[in-house]
Amino acid sequence: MSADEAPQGQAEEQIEEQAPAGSERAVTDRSDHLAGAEDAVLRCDELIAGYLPGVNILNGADLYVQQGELIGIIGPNGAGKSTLLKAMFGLVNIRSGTVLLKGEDITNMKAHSLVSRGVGYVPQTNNVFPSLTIEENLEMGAFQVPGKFKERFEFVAELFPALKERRKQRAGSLSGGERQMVAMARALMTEPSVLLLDEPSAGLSPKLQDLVFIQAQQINKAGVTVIMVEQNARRCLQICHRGYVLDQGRNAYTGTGRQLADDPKVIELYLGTLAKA
Amino acid sequence: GGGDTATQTSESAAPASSAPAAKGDGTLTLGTLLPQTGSLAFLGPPEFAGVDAAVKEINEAGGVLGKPVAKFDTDSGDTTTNIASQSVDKLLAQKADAIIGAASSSVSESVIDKITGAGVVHFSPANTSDKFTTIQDNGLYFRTAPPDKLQGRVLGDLIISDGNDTVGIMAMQDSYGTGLADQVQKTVTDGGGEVVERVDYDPKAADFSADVAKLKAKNPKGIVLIGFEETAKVVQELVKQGMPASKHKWYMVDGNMSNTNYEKMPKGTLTGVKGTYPGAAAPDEFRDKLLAVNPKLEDYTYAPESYDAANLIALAAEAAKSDAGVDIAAKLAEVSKGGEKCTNFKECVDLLKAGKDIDYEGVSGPVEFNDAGDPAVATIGIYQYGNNNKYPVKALEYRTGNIEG
Amino acid sequence: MDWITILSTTIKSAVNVETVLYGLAAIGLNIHFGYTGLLNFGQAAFMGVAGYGLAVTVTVMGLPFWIGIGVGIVGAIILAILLGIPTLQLRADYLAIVTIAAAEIVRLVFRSVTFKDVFGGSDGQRGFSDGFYALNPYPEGDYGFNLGPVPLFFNNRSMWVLTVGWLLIVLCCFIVFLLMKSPWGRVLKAIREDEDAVRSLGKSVFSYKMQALILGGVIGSLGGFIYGLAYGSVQPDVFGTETTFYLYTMIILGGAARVLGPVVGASLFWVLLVLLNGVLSEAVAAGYITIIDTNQVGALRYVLVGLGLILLLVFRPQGIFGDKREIAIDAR
Amino acid sequence: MTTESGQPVEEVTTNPEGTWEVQVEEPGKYKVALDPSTLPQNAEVRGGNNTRTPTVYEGNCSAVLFALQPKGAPGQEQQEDAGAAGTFWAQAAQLTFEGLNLGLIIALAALGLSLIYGTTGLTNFAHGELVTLGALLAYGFNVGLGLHLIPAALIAVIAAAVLGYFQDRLFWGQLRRRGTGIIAMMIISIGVALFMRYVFLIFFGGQTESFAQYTAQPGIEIGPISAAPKNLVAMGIELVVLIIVGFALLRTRTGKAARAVADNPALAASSGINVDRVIRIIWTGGGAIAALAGIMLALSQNLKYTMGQEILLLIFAGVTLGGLGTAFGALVGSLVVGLFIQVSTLWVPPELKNVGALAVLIIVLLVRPQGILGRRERIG
Amino acid sequence: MHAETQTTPGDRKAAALAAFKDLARDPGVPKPDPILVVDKVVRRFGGLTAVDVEHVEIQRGSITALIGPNGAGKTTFFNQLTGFDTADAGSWTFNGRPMNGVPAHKVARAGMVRTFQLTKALSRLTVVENMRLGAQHQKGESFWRAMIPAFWRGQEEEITERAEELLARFKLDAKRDDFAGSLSGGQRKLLEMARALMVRPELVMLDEPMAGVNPALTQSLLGHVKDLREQGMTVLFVEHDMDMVRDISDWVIVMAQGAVIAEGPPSTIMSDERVIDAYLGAHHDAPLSEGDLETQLHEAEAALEAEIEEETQK
Ligand SMILES: Nc1ncnc2c1ncn2[C@@H]1O[C@H](COP(=O)(O)OP(=O)(O)OP(=O)(O)O)[C@@H](O)[C@H]1O
Ligand SMILES: Nc1ncnc2c1ncn2[C@@H]1O[C@H](COP(=O)(O)OP(=O)(O)OP(=O)(O)O)[C@@H](O)[C@H]1O
Ligand SMILES: [Mg+2]
Ligand SMILES: [Mg+2]
Repeated sequence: MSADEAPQGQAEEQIEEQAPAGSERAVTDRSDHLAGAEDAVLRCDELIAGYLPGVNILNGADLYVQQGELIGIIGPNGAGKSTLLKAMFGLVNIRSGTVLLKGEDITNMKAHSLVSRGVGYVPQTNNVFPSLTIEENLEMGAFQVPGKFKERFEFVAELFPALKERRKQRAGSLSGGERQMVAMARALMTEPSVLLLDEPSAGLSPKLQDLVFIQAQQINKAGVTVIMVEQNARRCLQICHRGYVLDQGRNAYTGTGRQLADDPKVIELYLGTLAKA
Repeated sequence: GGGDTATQTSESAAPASSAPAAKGDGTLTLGTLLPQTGSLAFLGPPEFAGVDAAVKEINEAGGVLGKPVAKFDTDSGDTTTNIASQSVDKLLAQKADAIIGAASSSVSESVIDKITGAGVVHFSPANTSDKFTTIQDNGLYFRTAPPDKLQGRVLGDLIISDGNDTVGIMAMQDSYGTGLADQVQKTVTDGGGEVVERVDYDPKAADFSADVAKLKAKNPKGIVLIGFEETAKVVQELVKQGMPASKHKWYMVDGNMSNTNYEKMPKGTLTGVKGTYPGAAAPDEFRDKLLAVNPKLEDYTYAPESYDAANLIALAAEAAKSDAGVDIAAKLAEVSKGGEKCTNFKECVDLLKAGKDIDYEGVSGPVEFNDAGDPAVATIGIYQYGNNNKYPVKALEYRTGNIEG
Repeated sequence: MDWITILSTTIKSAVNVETVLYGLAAIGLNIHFGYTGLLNFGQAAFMGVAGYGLAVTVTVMGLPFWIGIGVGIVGAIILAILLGIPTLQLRADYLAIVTIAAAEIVRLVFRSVTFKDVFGGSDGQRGFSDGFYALNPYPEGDYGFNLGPVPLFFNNRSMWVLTVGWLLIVLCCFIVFLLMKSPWGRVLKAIREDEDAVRSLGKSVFSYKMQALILGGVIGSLGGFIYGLAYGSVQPDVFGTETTFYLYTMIILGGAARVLGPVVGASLFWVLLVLLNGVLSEAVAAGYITIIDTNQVGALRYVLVGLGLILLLVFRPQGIFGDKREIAIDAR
Repeated sequence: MTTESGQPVEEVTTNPEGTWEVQVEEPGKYKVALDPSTLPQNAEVRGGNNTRTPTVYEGNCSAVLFALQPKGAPGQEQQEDAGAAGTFWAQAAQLTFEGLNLGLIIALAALGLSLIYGTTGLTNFAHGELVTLGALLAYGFNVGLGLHLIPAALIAVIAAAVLGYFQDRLFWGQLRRRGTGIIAMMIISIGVALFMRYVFLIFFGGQTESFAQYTAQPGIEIGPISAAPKNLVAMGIELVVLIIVGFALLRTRTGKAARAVADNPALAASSGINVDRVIRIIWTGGGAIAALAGIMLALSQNLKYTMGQEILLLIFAGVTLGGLGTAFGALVGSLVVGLFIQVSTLWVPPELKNVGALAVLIIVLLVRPQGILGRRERIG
Repeated sequence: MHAETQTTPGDRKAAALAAFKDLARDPGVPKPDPILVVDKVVRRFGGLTAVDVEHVEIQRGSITALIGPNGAGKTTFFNQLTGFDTADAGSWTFNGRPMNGVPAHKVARAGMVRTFQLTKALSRLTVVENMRLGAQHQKGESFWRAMIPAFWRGQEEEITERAEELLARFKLDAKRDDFAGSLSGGQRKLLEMARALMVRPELVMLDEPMAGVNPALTQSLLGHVKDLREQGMTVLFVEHDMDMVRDISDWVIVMAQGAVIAEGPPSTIMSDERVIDAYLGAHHDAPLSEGDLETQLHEAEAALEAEIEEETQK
């Protein structure tokens, strides 16, 4: 079954029916996923992970990222993108498979020790401390390097001036977008060498979305390895070096950002045509 | 009590006849339903020790009806849990003929129907609530703790004789405390004193400063402390708020007359404090007996009453020549009064075997049951604390009287 | 060791009045807590109001038994309304404290000397159960059977209480079953999850919470009646916070938001308690355990009950009937 | 003197000490009348009533008393009024003091509870037992080992801190790791409370005890208030600890981390906070503070194995009233609770004093559902 | 456009467009047939005025977008209108009925339903139960009738059918019997919206319904939203996705710092300088080529720096 076979004019329904059947379309040869994975900064091999006993959300996801690369992960809702990030970051129990950071096995290692190894993470939801003020939220971001707080605070305050004005406001009373800013800023407080971003642009105004993508690129240019999950998929694929399409807990497609963005199947199933219209 | 009205007595006969445990099986089985846990847990050790001491003596003297007395201990808890009921179930299943307990009047109330309904003697060493005088109990409820009347009267009188024209009462808020306080208050008022303040306090309260402050505001000459061991806290508070025993006359009652409770207080804190304590004589010798059973014992409250309860039940069984609850109940009044006086099981049982009518004189007092199963006569000793925060073995004076007057 | 007695009392305790009365109160509390998410720590007050309503009506006012039952139920409803109006808009944990406070107030008033004439002070009231036992269809005698050597008998009074009690439990469970399968129950469960979402869908959260509070309170009040009738008396301290704690324990043991959870939990709780008590006291009496004496048996039993409770919940946090998935969802 | 029905029995005159005695034949009610004209000049019977009706019981004696006072002191009534007002305010002052005293103890205990609740979300029903534990440990070192109370208390607090640490390390931490839910943990804490309380009963017994020092310390008068020096010292210590911990939570890195963990443990971990370590620090501190509260309570009152359980409700009330999870909320709420308990006895019978405090709790939450210092959550 | 190739634009769309055709572009312009009329609504938090809306009308049967920078007060405005928060001042009518001070559930019953930006899934209810809850006038929701299933069975089946249709549409049918708490972030958004539609409201207010939803799915859902209009529903939604706004909205209202600053049809609004300045930024619809990207990046950086400078100078 492919999208082409479906009769014209029924495209909308097709999309619904085409619940991607994982392995069918996925590149069956796993070596593809991990081609060029030598010396990767971060590398996942066949991760199997889940929340509830007996239910696997990740069914053998592979991923690698080279030093200084910007990786995008896209996929339908519920594909397991957030779960993949959480699993790498030690927040979801990995049932099998390994995660390597600079050659070191960090499978199921606790999040805070990853932070001290230079990994940063922005969660998709619940990404601020509601009862702490904005300033304190950011302070927590710099928890392991308290000395740097002042300097970094100035930096993020420039990026998001709204935050500086409101530094004493409790994050719990912030608007959705403001929270997202805090979350992003919190991750920028340390200078991680690997940054995991889970939908950093969601809920932000177009202007700030731009800013986030630009920032991601800039940070990346400065040598930070970035893994970014995005539903703003086109923008994501534009800026990333390589992209992964995740579906049902497995990699469905991989390729450079441009390849993916132009692949008709990817467009059909994941990107939609709206933004092009 | 046994003094139920006529209509009640007719009812009472029925369940007794059909109750399972009522059939004598040859062995007198005692059950104890005393506090191992809960707010009265501190009363447990002396009460258990009292029963144990009695059972030991009884069995040393050859047991009852030729067989050693069997005894099962259970926990009465307090009313916050329903432990007592489960304990009674267990005792009934073990065919107890008489159950000694509970310490708390409230707990007794919650199980009296169950116990007496099964034709088993319900014998409390510590219930003082006057409710039990009129409760419907098929004639099976007895107690050795005298209702508050006599002690309250003696104490009230003592207070008046000491010339306290203004009196403050601090009473623990339960049936023991309020009952006794009522009686003291009445006696004092009748005698010309004025009860200027009466505070009923919650024994579980976090602290008693407000309660004492209330007394302080009235500055009474005499202060009556009615309660249990929480009195130590009240004493602290009195001292703190400037009403020490050296300035005011303090009075205590059996519930809080203790030689251990105030030990750690500075010397002289209790000097001159008077208190009343039911029971005639020589607690010392008796205390040695108890210590032989439980060397860790520190407090003796209600130990004599428990001891007497066990002895009386055994004697009544012996007198009835049956170990069935109903039969024991029928004889309990008889062995407690009218006849040749005797003071321990061995002595009494020998008299019984010789065919004599006996009158058991207990450690807690003369113990003569009236129709309601309450003690009709009691002896109250008046004691006075010395400089070492203890009171001597010998009372200042003993007053014996009929409870009803 | 008297194993026969231990077994007999243990088995009986699975169905005895304590199980019945705690079971009923727990069914009610399960509606509050399990289904609606109301952390009501004042369930004991509902039992108390019912028990005292009955007692005071019959003994103090001299009215007939059935009126007493009516007064008790109306009392529970009024309590629910009084408690609900100020508290139902509070966040769950605040609600917990307020209900504890309210229940304590009720208990303290019952036990106060000031109102002794009405409520009977710390000893409570008695002598109101005759009307109930007058209806007893069981003739005098014992009912039950021998399970091998283990006698399992109840006397006719107990039988009557147990019959009524278990019928009530069946009835209440059935009602809960019907309700919780219905859209009404769905609204309750939704309220438990997120009130604002429910509001945004056009349901009056307050009204549903109040209905739940009243229903649970009335079922709880049945437990209070059974207490009063089985023991022939009511005492204020029975209806303290401790009782509510035990009710929670039972609900969690059985599995929250399960129809039969509270009943099984209550049964299990008492079986555990009685069994431990029997074994311990027999072992001490028989001299198998010598490190503790009689005075400490009661305490040791609670130590073990506490331990048992901990272990049960550590190894089966969802309770007997609970759904493990549900527990896993709610990781704060 | 007459019988109840009025038959005269005997007429006597008192001896110089003012006492007299009459033998009566039968038990019953008697009427004793004092002839005021026989009194010394300038004296009158207090209350003006000069008859008494004692009941004499068989074999007993019965005493009567006529209290005398100087005759017709002018303006006596007014004086009494003024005196009453004076004592009212004196009593109010004393009660306010007592309220602060009790409130601070509750606050200290509440702080421990609030810390643990705040960081782990655990409604710890065993907190009362942690309070008791502190007092019992101090008692053990004080009476058992014969140390003076002050070093004993210090050691006890340290020991409680260590126990708090291990409690989390070996128990609660493990439960968290297994993903045990908050409600299950709450019930487990009831189990822990039962367990601990009755272990105390086994080892300590059911009686009330007091420390070897400072028991029944006489009060000193400070204006209208009489207070024992130990109370004043204790209050000082309590206040200092409360303020230090409160500011530590607000200002220090660990304090902020604790609040961060409270808000969102996963995110805290993602920020590089060692969540387990922070929680362990909180348990250690919470245990120590609870123990200190227990010692203070025992110092002010006495020790009993249920002392913590008995004060638990007030602790909860304090924490809630102030606003859950805030340290200064615990302080403010507890002070309000303490004050209301004590001061309300000016109007309600002392047996119902908790009713007043609890009623205030309900009323305050009616007006401010988020507690005094709590904040409303944003919707949407 | 997939959705449009499939269905011919309905009468409603035409009607809406016609209604808007001759309107002025001023903030607060009166509409021919307003379903919601808002007057002088103010909400302050401490010193911050989150909402200060002078006058706004929402045209019946239209799809209106509410856009504005983060923290403009859009969600707060929703909160006021739907009774989840109490406005400091102001009044508004829905269908001519005054609605200020009306509790949230009555607002919903009146036919004005909102979704939450931070989703509120009913975690321990299954997805389908979440959906069923949305239905109104359920007989089984009254206590007495609930006990007799016969009263509500039939209705329940009908509701379930409707729920399943919606679920399929929102790609949640596979999750039908899973607990809502186990949904992913995007799935929650979808459920939130689907559940609101179960209410069958007259006016549905969606707070960023598509944030975090996969673009392909978004696209198919837009068709559904248009369907809603065809069914006579009025839609008011907050969204930061300009493609979506452009695609489906008939009218756009712009909020900034609590106030409505502009109104107009999407095309006009998106070329409005002020809106671009305050909200859209320079590149919201920039072309997407590799080379452009570089320049875009540099431009943006420069703009950013300039802005920052401006800020610091202030
Ligand atoms: N409870 C509150 N206390 C204090 N400030 C608040 C509160 N709620 C909202 N605010 C502030 O009011 C402003 C408006 O918030 P609102 O949530 O309405 O913004 P929004 O337009 O929905 O933004 P977004 O697009 O980011 O969701 C924000 O600056 C927010 O910080
Ligand atoms: N806490 C949880 N418990 C149980 N299941 C979960 C939990 N979180 C997510 N899931 C399930 O795991 C699957 C993947 O979720 P995940 O959050 O990784 O999706 P996602 O790809 O990030 O989707 P989205 O784009 O919507 O955020 C979903 O089907 C969801 O139902
Ligand atoms: Mg996600
Ligand atoms: Mg918003």
